[in-house]
Amino acid sequence: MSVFLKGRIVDFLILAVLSISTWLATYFARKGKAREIRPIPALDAIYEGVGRAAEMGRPAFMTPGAGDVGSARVIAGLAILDVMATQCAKLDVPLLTVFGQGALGAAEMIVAEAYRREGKPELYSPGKQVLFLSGDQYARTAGEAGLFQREKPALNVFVGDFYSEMLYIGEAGARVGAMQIGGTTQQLGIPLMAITMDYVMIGEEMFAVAASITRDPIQVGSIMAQDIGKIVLFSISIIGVIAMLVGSKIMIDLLSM
Amino acid sequence: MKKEEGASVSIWSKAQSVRAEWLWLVTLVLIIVPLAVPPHVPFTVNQSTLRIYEYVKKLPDGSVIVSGGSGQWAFIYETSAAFMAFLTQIKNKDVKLIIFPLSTDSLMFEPWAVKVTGFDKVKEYGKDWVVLNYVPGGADITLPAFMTNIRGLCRTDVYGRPLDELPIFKTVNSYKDITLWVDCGANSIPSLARYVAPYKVPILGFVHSAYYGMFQPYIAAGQVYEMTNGIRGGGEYEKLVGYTPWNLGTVTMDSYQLYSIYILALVIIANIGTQMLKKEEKKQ
Amino acid sequence: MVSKVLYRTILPYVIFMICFVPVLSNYYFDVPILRSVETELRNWSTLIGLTAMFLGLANITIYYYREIKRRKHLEWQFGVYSIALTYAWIIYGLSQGGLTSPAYNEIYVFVKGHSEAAQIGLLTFFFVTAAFRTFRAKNMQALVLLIFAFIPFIGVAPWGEQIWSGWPAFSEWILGGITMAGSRAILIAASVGLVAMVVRIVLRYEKGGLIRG
Amino acid sequence: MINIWIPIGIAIAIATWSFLIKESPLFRWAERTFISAAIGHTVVVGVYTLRDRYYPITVQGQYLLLIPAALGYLYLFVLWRRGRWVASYPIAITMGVGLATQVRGTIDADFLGQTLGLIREGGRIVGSPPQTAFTNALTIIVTLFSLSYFLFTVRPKGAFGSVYDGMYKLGQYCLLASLGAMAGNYILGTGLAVTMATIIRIIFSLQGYG
Repeated sequence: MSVFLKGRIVDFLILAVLSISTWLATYFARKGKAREIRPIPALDAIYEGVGRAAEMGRPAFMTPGAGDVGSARVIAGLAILDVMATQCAKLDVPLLTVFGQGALGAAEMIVAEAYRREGKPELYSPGKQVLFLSGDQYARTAGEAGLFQREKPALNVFVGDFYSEMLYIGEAGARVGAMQIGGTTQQLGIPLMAITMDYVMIGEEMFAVAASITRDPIQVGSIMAQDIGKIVLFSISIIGVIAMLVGSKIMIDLLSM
Repeated sequence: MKKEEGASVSIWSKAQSVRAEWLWLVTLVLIIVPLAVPPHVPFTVNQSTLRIYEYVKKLPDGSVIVSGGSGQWAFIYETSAAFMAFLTQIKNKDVKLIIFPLSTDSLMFEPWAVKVTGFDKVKEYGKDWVVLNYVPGGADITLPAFMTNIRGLCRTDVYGRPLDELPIFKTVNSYKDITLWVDCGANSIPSLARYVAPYKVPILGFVHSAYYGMFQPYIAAGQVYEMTNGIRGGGEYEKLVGYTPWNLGTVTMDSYQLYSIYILALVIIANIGTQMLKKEEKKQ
Repeated sequence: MVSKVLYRTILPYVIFMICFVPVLSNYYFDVPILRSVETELRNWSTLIGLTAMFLGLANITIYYYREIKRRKHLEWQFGVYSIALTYAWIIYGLSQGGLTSPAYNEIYVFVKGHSEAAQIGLLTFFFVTAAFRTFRAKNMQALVLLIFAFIPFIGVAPWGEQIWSGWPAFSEWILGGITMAGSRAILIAASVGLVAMVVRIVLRYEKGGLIRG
Repeated sequence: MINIWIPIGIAIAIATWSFLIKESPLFRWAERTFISAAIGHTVVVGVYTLRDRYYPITVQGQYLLLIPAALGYLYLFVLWRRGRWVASYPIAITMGVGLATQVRGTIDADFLGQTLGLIREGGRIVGSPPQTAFTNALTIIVTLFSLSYFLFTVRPKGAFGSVYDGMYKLGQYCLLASLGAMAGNYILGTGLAVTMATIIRIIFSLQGYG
């Protein structure tokens, strides 16, 4: 076992279990044996919100925080941006998004692709839909607050990395009467979303929404893998706690391998 | 009788739709009044703040303290109350202070705090205290290098003077010469636990209320000696030290007293109003 | 066209995997060459991330330029002001020698530091309205949120300990027990979701930041 | 000596807080000043860091670094309609390195680390004072219930379905309690402290202290 670094075997096993279960879940989904997922209100709210913006003739807004494209949270935001941009192009809703410097290129590409796919490439231009309001946490927030007041969006979607600034943006958005949807895995951001937003995706729900937002059955099916992971974890921890109650440290020793 | 009831319901429903601007105006008043007339509300000192105070009090003469932390300028304001109280406490002790910033904002903040507390008036720059330059590359790279060879890592201080010319570095060069590490800021505690704690250098943290809960495991594991809890901890520390030029913690606790009662009152009004409106709807 | 698909979708995916696999496996396996590959790749990605700021600068300049071109009153003036200030700041900062110069420090603290502090200060006000609007016991969920929000809130306030001396300890207990447990659950669940998402990218069900379709 | 930046700093603070009354040109001035300063600062710091990073190319002859340097500038192709796809290459590198780091870190720290923490708490139940035992048992139960909120697909049919529903509801309440306490503790301290600090700072600036 000298190939493995010390203390990393279990790490690797968990990675393997999670990967294989994801692959299995998509395999079953392709065969048409996907399980139904429980409804997540925020998911339908995104589609509904774009429709509402179209009725009111006001723009839709989206941001994943300031992270770069190497962060999975921002990628979840990009998956949602893809769908939102397509919907906005379809319904002729002006789209406004704010990205950090590391995700700016990807966002521009996704929005441009969405407009091209809907046959309206002339509506897109760089720096029109996708804005960069500096990488600084509060400078970006202030810029967004000002943007809300001037453009009065009807839908605000925040999916990605958010911290204390969430209270600020959330309140600024509520002030212009926008429908607000938030999602993050940052523990500090979630409660602030809960008190300012209409729909909140708590923690992992964000990844589940990112997977099922396209309503592609294979991706929806892959959510089952996440449940398998948690069931594995449930069993590990219950066995571990029971072992500890009896006075055996076997699980701790096993997991630290 | 009926009329009166109707009137009271309309007051409640009016209270529901009060303009936000009025609520904010009252907030501003509640913040400014204690500044003008400080009531100095009494509050007890937490055990953890007391432990920090006692520890610093018992520091031997000639101790070398490194102040290394990271954070954003504006957020450090919350922890600055405790940090300034700390500077005030060590001002009259025979100790040396080395400021080693782990972020660009701390590079500007910590010398500023030294200036505000008057620490620089009592102590001589170069001999008793010094500000090192910010070294880019992240704490994972700079901290291990700092612990083994300060002069090799930093070369010059923030004003461009070579470290060999500064008298303080005649005796100080590695972890062996450091008595205490303090961290004013927020997010550097995990890196400190990883790279400073193994050398048995005790760490004191002045952290935000948010991180106070999050970093508790490091105290339990003995990697960090103790932390203060945000602005409340700062207020407690100020109380122990007696006085700092800003008194930020004490003043904020005064405001907090009024502010928290105000929010509680607002929430009660909002809840009664909701129930009243519900009743009204039921009647109709 | 085969070559179009090759350059636009297949090659980026291959590059992604070339970067992904060594960095991931270096963590688990003890192979010396992986270590140097990872160091090199990390260097590369840092350099690329730094260079991305020029795209940001270009983006904001285009945005301001459009604002000026629209010639709407009180918009184009701010466009001119923003462009001028941004570039003036850069030129001044570079000519002064950046972070270590006292002159640059001064404008940094007074302009950016003060702005940031003032913006964060707005949170105090926003909490008042958010509390007024949200903390209403409309249903069980809201009531639970309300009750637990007020325990540490009163625990920090000086009057809290005057009505019951055990309040600060009680709020610490809630923070150390229930809050810790809840945030731990969020952390664990999010880690599972994150890994599943990355595996989907590796299996090409999701494109991440790459071109779709 | 009067420092010219002091009145500007005060003006910025007042203009920022004017947002509470209305979005006005005054606030927009503060906002734009802040954004421009932040972008300017990013570029200034970035240029100096780039200089340090390019140092090995010119001095030590590490010409391999020329590749990422060039790749970074490919980002600018986003602005050109026909060459937009070129930007996929730098994005692919950032994504590869970033996601790999995140995956390995999150499995170790969040998945394994927190599970180990949970199991260790199980060890503190037997043989410790009743208060500690109760706290630890409660923590474990709350964690497991909260986790059940995140199960998306496994609702069983029949009698177990209602058991699952009950767990789900309880999990939701546990999460809400946790989040509520976090909100109550966190934002007040920070926000109020910074507000006070800003006001005190203005007063001190007026009195001539920095």
